[in-house]
Amino acid sequence: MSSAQPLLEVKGIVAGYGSVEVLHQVSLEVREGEIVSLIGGNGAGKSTTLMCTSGVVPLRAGEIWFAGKRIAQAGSGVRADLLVPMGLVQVPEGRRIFPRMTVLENLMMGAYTRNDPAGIAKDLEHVYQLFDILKTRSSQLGGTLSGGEQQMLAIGRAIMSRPRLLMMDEPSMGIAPLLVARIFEAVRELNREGLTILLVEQNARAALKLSKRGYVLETGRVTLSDDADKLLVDPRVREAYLGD
Amino acid sequence: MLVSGHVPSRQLTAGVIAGFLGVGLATAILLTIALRINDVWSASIVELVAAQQLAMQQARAAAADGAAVAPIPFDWTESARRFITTLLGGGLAWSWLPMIAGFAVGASGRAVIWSRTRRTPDVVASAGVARTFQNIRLFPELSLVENVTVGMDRRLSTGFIGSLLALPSALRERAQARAEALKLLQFVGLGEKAEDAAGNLPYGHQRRLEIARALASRPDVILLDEPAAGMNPTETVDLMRLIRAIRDNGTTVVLIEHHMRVVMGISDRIHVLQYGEKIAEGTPTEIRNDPKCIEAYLGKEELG
Amino acid sequence: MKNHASHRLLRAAASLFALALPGLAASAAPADAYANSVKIVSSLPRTGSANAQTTSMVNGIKMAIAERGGKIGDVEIVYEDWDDASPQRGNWDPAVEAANADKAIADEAVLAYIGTYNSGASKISMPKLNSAGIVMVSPGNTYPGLTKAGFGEANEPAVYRPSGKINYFRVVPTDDVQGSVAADYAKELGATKAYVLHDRELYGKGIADVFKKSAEGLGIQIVGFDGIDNKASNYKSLATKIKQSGADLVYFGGTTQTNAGQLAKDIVASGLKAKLLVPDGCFEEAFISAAGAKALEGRCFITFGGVEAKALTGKGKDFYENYKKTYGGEPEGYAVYGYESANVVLAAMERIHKAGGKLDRASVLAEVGKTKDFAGALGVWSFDENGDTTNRTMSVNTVKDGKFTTVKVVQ
Amino acid sequence: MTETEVFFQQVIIGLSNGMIIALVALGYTMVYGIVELINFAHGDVFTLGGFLALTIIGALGAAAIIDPSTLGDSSNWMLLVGLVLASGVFCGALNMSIDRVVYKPLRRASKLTQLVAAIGVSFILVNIAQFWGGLPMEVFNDGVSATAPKDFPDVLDWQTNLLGEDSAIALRVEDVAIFAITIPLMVGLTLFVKKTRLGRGMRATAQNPVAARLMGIDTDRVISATFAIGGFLAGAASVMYAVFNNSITYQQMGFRAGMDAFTAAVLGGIGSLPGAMLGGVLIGLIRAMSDQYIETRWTNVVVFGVLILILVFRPSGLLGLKQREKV
Amino acid sequence: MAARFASFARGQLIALGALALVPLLDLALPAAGMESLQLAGASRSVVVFAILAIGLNIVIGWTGLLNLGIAAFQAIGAYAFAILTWENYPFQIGFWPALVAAALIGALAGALLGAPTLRLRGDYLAIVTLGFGEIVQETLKNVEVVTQGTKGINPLPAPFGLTSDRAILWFYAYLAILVVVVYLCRNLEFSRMGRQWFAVREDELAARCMGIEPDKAKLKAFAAGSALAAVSGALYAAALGSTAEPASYGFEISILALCIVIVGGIGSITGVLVGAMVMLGITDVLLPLASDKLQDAGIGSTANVFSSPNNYKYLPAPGRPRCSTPSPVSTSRPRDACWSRAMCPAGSSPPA
Repeated sequence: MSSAQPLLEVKGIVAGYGSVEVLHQVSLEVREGEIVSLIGGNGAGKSTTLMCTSGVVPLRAGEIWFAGKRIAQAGSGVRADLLVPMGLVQVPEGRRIFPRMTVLENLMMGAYTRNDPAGIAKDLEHVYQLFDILKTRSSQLGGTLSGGEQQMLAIGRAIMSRPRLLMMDEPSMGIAPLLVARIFEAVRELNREGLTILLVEQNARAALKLSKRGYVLETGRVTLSDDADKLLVDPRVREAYLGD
Repeated sequence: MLVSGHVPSRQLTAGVIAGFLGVGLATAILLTIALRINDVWSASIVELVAAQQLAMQQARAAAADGAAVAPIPFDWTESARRFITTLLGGGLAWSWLPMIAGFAVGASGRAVIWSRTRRTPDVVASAGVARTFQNIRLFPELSLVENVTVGMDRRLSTGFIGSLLALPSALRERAQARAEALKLLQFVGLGEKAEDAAGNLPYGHQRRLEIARALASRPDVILLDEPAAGMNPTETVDLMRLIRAIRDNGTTVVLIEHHMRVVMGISDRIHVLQYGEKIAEGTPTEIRNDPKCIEAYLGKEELG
Repeated sequence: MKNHASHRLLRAAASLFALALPGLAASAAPADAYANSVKIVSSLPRTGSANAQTTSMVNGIKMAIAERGGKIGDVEIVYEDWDDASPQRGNWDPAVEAANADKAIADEAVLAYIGTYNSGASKISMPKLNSAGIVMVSPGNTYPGLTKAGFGEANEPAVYRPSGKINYFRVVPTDDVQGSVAADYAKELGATKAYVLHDRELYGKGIADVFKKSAEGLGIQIVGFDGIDNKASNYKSLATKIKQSGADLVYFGGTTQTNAGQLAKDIVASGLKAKLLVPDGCFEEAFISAAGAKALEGRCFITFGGVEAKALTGKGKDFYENYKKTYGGEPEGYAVYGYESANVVLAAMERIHKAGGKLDRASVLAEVGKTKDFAGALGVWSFDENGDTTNRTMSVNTVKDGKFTTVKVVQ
Repeated sequence: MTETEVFFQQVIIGLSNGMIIALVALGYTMVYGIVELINFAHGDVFTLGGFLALTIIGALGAAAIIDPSTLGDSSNWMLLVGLVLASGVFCGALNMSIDRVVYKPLRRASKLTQLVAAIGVSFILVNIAQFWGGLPMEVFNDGVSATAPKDFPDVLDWQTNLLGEDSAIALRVEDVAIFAITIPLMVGLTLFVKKTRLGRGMRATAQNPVAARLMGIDTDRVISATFAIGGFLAGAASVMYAVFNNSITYQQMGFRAGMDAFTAAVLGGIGSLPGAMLGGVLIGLIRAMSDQYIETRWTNVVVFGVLILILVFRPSGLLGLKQREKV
Repeated sequence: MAARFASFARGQLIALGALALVPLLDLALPAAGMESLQLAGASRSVVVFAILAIGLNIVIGWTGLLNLGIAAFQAIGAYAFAILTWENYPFQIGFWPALVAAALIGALAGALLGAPTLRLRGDYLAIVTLGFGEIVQETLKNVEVVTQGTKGINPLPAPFGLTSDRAILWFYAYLAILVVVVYLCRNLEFSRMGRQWFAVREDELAARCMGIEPDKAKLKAFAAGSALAAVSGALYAAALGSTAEPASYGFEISILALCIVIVGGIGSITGVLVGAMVMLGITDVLLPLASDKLQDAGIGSTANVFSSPNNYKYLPAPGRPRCSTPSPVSTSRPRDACWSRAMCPAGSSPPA
C-alpha cells in the first residue's frame, strides 16, 4: 500500500508563538493510504504541528513537503487557502464549525474551493451516508448541535473538500465513549476507501489501535516512532500514555 | 431689559436642589430596576433555558412511547453529600453542570438544591458551590496567589471605603488572605510559583490552580468539569489523589468526566444521563455492568 | 512595529525640540533691548474654521503697524500674532486663551492685547488682563454683557473688571444694536410672523435673543424659537415645522460655520416662501458658497455692523485699496476692524510719544480710553463710558447675482 | 399644512435621510462583522467620497454642467452615475488601503489598540478633509476657507414634487431616487452575502476565521473585499448625500453623519446587515419626529437616549446576535 | 506582589517628582537669559488630565470596560463645581466642599450611566458612553437656566485665593491633590476592590463563579472613575476660572484621556502619569512651540496646518499588550469578551 514517495513529509520544523518555541526539530512522514497517529501529552506540540502543516502557523526552520511539492519552509509558505485544493485538509481541534450557518451550509463551506457541482453532490451523499444524523439535521444551525454531532459535521465538512490527506486533531475530545467509537469507526471506513489520515489523539490506545504507524511527541520533539502495534506494546508508551 | 434666562436666586436654589434630589431618586430607582433586569434578562440564562427546552422537546419527540421525561433527575440532598458523584452523559450532559452551577434554571425551576430565587452564578457561589471549567478559565494576568485570593472573595469583608483608605482592618485581612492563599497553593503543589502570572503556567498546573482557586472559597460542594482532560496518565493519577483528598477534607465533589479510568476509579456514585433524562444511577461497578448504560453511553467496547 | 513608529515619532519630537532651542535662545537674546521696543499682541483663533476671517484681521493689524514704519518715535513696535485656538479643539480654546493672557501679563513688553474674536474667550482673559492693567481692544466681540449691564448675568460687566477700572474696548457695535436693527428691518420687510433660530453658541444665541425681544416689541409675532444642531446633515424636517407654523420670516442667529448655508438651502427647498434674515456672522463669501447663490438671491438679508469693505469711504476706502494691493485679495468683513483696533492703540501711543510720556501699560491704557472723535477707517467715532464704540453704522445687505449688495445703511 | 400632512411629510424626510444613514451604516456593520473592529474612519471615508465628487464636478467646470438649460439632458444622468461609481471606487480603494496599511498589521493586537488606531486614522482623514475641502476652489467663488461648507450643485432637477406642485406634502424626485438607488443596493448586498461564493466566504470568516482558512478561504482577500465593498457603499452614499442635501462639509459629514451611521449600526445590532438597514431608517425617523414634535435642539439627546434605552433591553441591538456564553 | 507593590510605588514617586520639578524651569530659564516656556500652566494641565486619565484607567485598564465618554463626567464635575461656587448662585460653598460635592455628583452620574448598561459588551458599551458624552454636552447647552448654555459659568473665584500670576504655587496645590489621588488609587489597586476589578476584567464568568458580583464591581469602577473625572473637571474649571462652554468636554478630550492611558501602558498608574506628561507635553508645549517657530520662519500657513485640529492623535498607540503571546488560534471564547490588558483569550496556552 505504501509508495516510495511519502505523501506528507515534515522535515525538522521549528515553530512557536511569541517568545515561546513549541516545536524543536520535528520530523515525520505520512505515506499514501496510511493512518498515522501522533500522540503525546498536552503541550507537546501536536496541534502546532498540524497548524504548521495547514499553513496557519509560520515555520521558523525546517520545511514541509506535500505530494512532491514543498509547501512551507522558514520565512515562506504556501498560503493556507491553496493547500485545500491540493488535498491537504484539517479537522481542527474543538471542531470550529460555523455556528450561524446551517449544517448543509457548513458542509458546503468545505467545498468552497471546488467547482464541480456533480462531484460536490456526490460527496454530499457520501457524507450523509457516513453520518446519517447530519442529513436529518441539515437545515439546523451548526451551533445547536451537540458536541459529538459537531465533530461529525467537522469531519463531514473536511471530506467535502475531497482531501488526499485528512489531518484530524483530537476528534474524541469531550465526547461520550459511544460517539467516540462511532467516529473512530468512520475514520476506519474512510481509510478503507483510500483516504490517508494523520490522527492527533489524547486517547493513545484507541488511536494506535486504528493506525498503521505512530509518532510520540514530547515537549516539541519526536521521541519515538514505530509501527502502531509495536508502540502499543512498548513499555515506555504503555507507562506514559496508556496508563498500564 | 434684555435678560437672557435669568431667574431669581431663590427659585434657582429650589430648582437645583430639586434637580439633585430628582436625579438621586432616579438613580436609585434605575439602579434597582437595572440590577433586577440584569438578573432576569441575563442573556446566558435565557439562552441556556431555551437550549434546554429544545433538548427536552427533542428528547420527548424521540421517545417513541411518549413517556414523560423527568425534568429533575437528581435528588442531591440525600445521595450526594460527602461523595464524589460523577455525571456521565451523552447528548446534553454538558449543559447540566452549568445548570447546577447556576447558569440556568431547569425547566421546572427547581432543579437546584438551593432554594434561592436568584440563581446567578455569584449567588450560587456564595451559597457554597465552587467550580472549575472544562476549558480552563483563570485570570491569566494575575499572579497565582492573586488568583487564589479572588477565589476567597466571598469570605472577605473589606468594602470599598476600607479598600480606598487602606484601613487597618483591610490591611490585616489582606495579609491573612495572602497567607491562606499561599497555604492552598502548597496543598495543590504550586507553592513555589506563587508570584508567577497564571497565564504562563503549563497546562497541568493551570488545572491545579483552578482547583486551588475553587477550594479557596471553602465550598460545601465543588464541581469539577472534565478535570482530567488533556492530562497524561501520571498527571491523572495525581489528580485522582487530589480529588480524593478534597473529599476527605469534607467537601462534596461533583464531577463531569469522560475519562473512564478517572470515573471508574474515584466515583462513589455515578449518574448516567441521556438527553436530560437519568437512565441509571449507582456505584461504578453497577454502572459498568448496566446493559442500558453500555448501550447508551459506554458502547460495546469500553474505551480508554 | 508600532513601537518603532512611536520611537520614531518621539525622536522626531525630540529633534524638533532640539531645533527649537537655538531659536528660543536667539529670540531671547536681545533681552535688554526691550527698552527700545514694545509689543502689541493679538489673540485670535488662527487654527480651524475661523482662519479666513482672522488671517484677514491679522493682515489689517500688520498694515496698521507697517503704515507707521513699525515705529513710534524711536520705539520699535513688535507685533506677535497669537493663536487662541488649540489643536485639540480646532476652535478657540479656553485653556489657550487663559494661557495667552497669562503670557501677556508675564511679558512686560506687552502693552496692548488685541483680541479676542470670540466673546467667550474675552470672558476668560478680561479679568486677568484687567487686574494687570493691560489695555484690550477687541475687533470682533459683540456680546453686550462684556461691557454693558443688563444683558447677561447680574454681575456683568463688573465681574470682568476686578480692578474697578475699564481696560476693555471694542471697535465693533454690539449685538443689541445689530439685533434691533435686524428687527426694524424685519418690520420694514412686512414680516408679521417670525420663526427665530439660533446655533446655541454665545454669539448666535445672544443676537437671536435680542432680535426676539425687539421684534416682539415691534409687534411681530414670534411663532417659534429653537436652537439647531449645527452639525446636522440637513434641516428638512425643521423647515417643515417652520412651514407649518406659517412664518413669513426666519431669523437665524448664527454663522456660516454653524451651518447657516445648509439651513438657508433647506428652507428654500421645502418650498417655504419666507424671507431669511441673518447677522454679520454670515457676512462672508463663504456663506454664499455654502448656501449656493440661488438659495439666497433676493430673499436673504444680512445685517452687518458697518458696511462692506468695498463700500467704505474716506480712510476706509484707502484701507480697502491698500489691502487689495498688499495682500492681493478681497478683505473679509472683519479685516477693517483688525486694522482699526491696531490703529486706535497706535494712535494712543503716538499721542503719548508726542506729549513726551513714557510708553507703559498704564499710560497706554489711559490714553486709549481717552480716544475721542477718532477719524479712522470706520469714520469718526469715540469710545463711550463703557468702552464701546459710538460708531453704530449698520448695513443691511442682500445677495444679488451671487454677490453681497448693500440695500440699506443705518446710522 | 394639517397635522396629518405634516406627519407624512416628516415620515418621508425621515425615511430618505434614514436610507442614506443605512447605506453608510452597512459599511460599519460589515467591517465589524468580519474583523470585530469599529472602523471609526468609515465616516471620514464617506466624507472624502463626497469631496471627490465635488472636485470632479469642479474640474469638469460646474457652470457648464449645472446650467439649468441642460437639465434633463442624459449627460447629467451619466454624470451622476459616473460620480457614484467614481466615489464608490475611490472610497472602496481608500478603505481597503487603510485596512492594508493600518489595520492588517494590528490584526492580532489588542482590540483597544485597533480601536485607537481606527480613531487615529479617522482624525488623519478629518485633517485631509479640512485641507482638501472639495478643491478646486476657484470654481466656487475663489478659494475661501477649505473648512467652510460648500454648495453641491443639483446635478439633476430632482426638486419636482411628484404629488403635484400645489400638494402640501412634498414627495420629490430626489426622495424617490434615494429609495430607488439604496434599496436595490441593499437587496443586492444581502443576496451577495447569502448566495455568492465570496459572500459565503465572508460569513465563514466572520464566524470563525481559522476554520475559514482551513476550508481554503483566503481570509485576507475576503477581509480586503469586505473593506472595499463597505467603502464602495460609503462612496455611493456620499454622492447620494451630497445630491440630496446639496452640500459638502467635513463636520456635517464626517462627524455627524458618521456618528449617525455608527449609532444606526449598533442600534440594529452591529454585525447584522438587516440590522444596519433597520437602524438607519429608525435613526432617520427618530430625528425627523424629534425635530417636529420635540425641539430640534433636543434631537441628538433623543437619538442617543433611544439608543441607550433600546440597548438596555436588547443588549445586542434590535437584530443583533446574542452572545452565547460558553462554559 | 510585594515586589510589584514596591516597584510601582517607586515608579510613581519618580513620575510625580519629575512632574514637580518641571515648572521650576519657569524660574530657571529666564534666569539663564532664555524665554520662559510658561510650563507652570502646562504642568497644571498635566495634573488635571492625569487625574482624568487615572479615573479612566480604573474603568478601562482595571475593569476592562471601554468608556469613550469620560469627558462627559469631567463636564459634570466642572459644572457641579461651578454651580456650587459661582457668585451669582446662592450656594458658594467654597473650594473644598465643592470639590468633594463634584466628586460625589460625578460618582452618582457614573452610577446612573453604569447601572442600566452594565450588561453591554465592549463595543456596545463604547457607543453608549460615546452617546452619553453627546447627551451631556447637548443637555448642558440646552438647560441654559442652570448652566448658562454656551456662555459657560464664569468667572469662578480662584481657589486658595491664588491669582493667575502665581501659577507655580497653584500648580503645587494641584500636585498635592494628585498625590492624594494616586495614593488612594494605589490602595484600591492592591485591595480586595482592585482584585475584584481585575478578575472581572480577565474573565467575568469565572469571577462570577468565585462569588464576585460583576455588576456591583463594575458599578463601583464606573462610579470611582467618574468621580475622579469629575474632580478633574472641577480642577479644570477652577484653574480656568470658568467652565468654558460645553463643547470643551467633547469626544476629543475623551480620546486624549484614552491616549494618555494607553501611551504610558494601560493599567498602570505610573504609566498614566508618564502618559499625561508625554501627551500634554506634545499638545501644550511642543506643538505650539513648533507652530510658533514655523510661523516666525514665515511659513505661517504651514504652521497653521501643523497645529491643525487633533494632531496629537496621529501618535500610534504603543499599546503594550502584556499578554504578549498572540496565539493565532483563538479559542472558543467570544472574541469581544476581553478588552484591555488581557486581550488574549484566557489560558491561551498555545495549541499542542
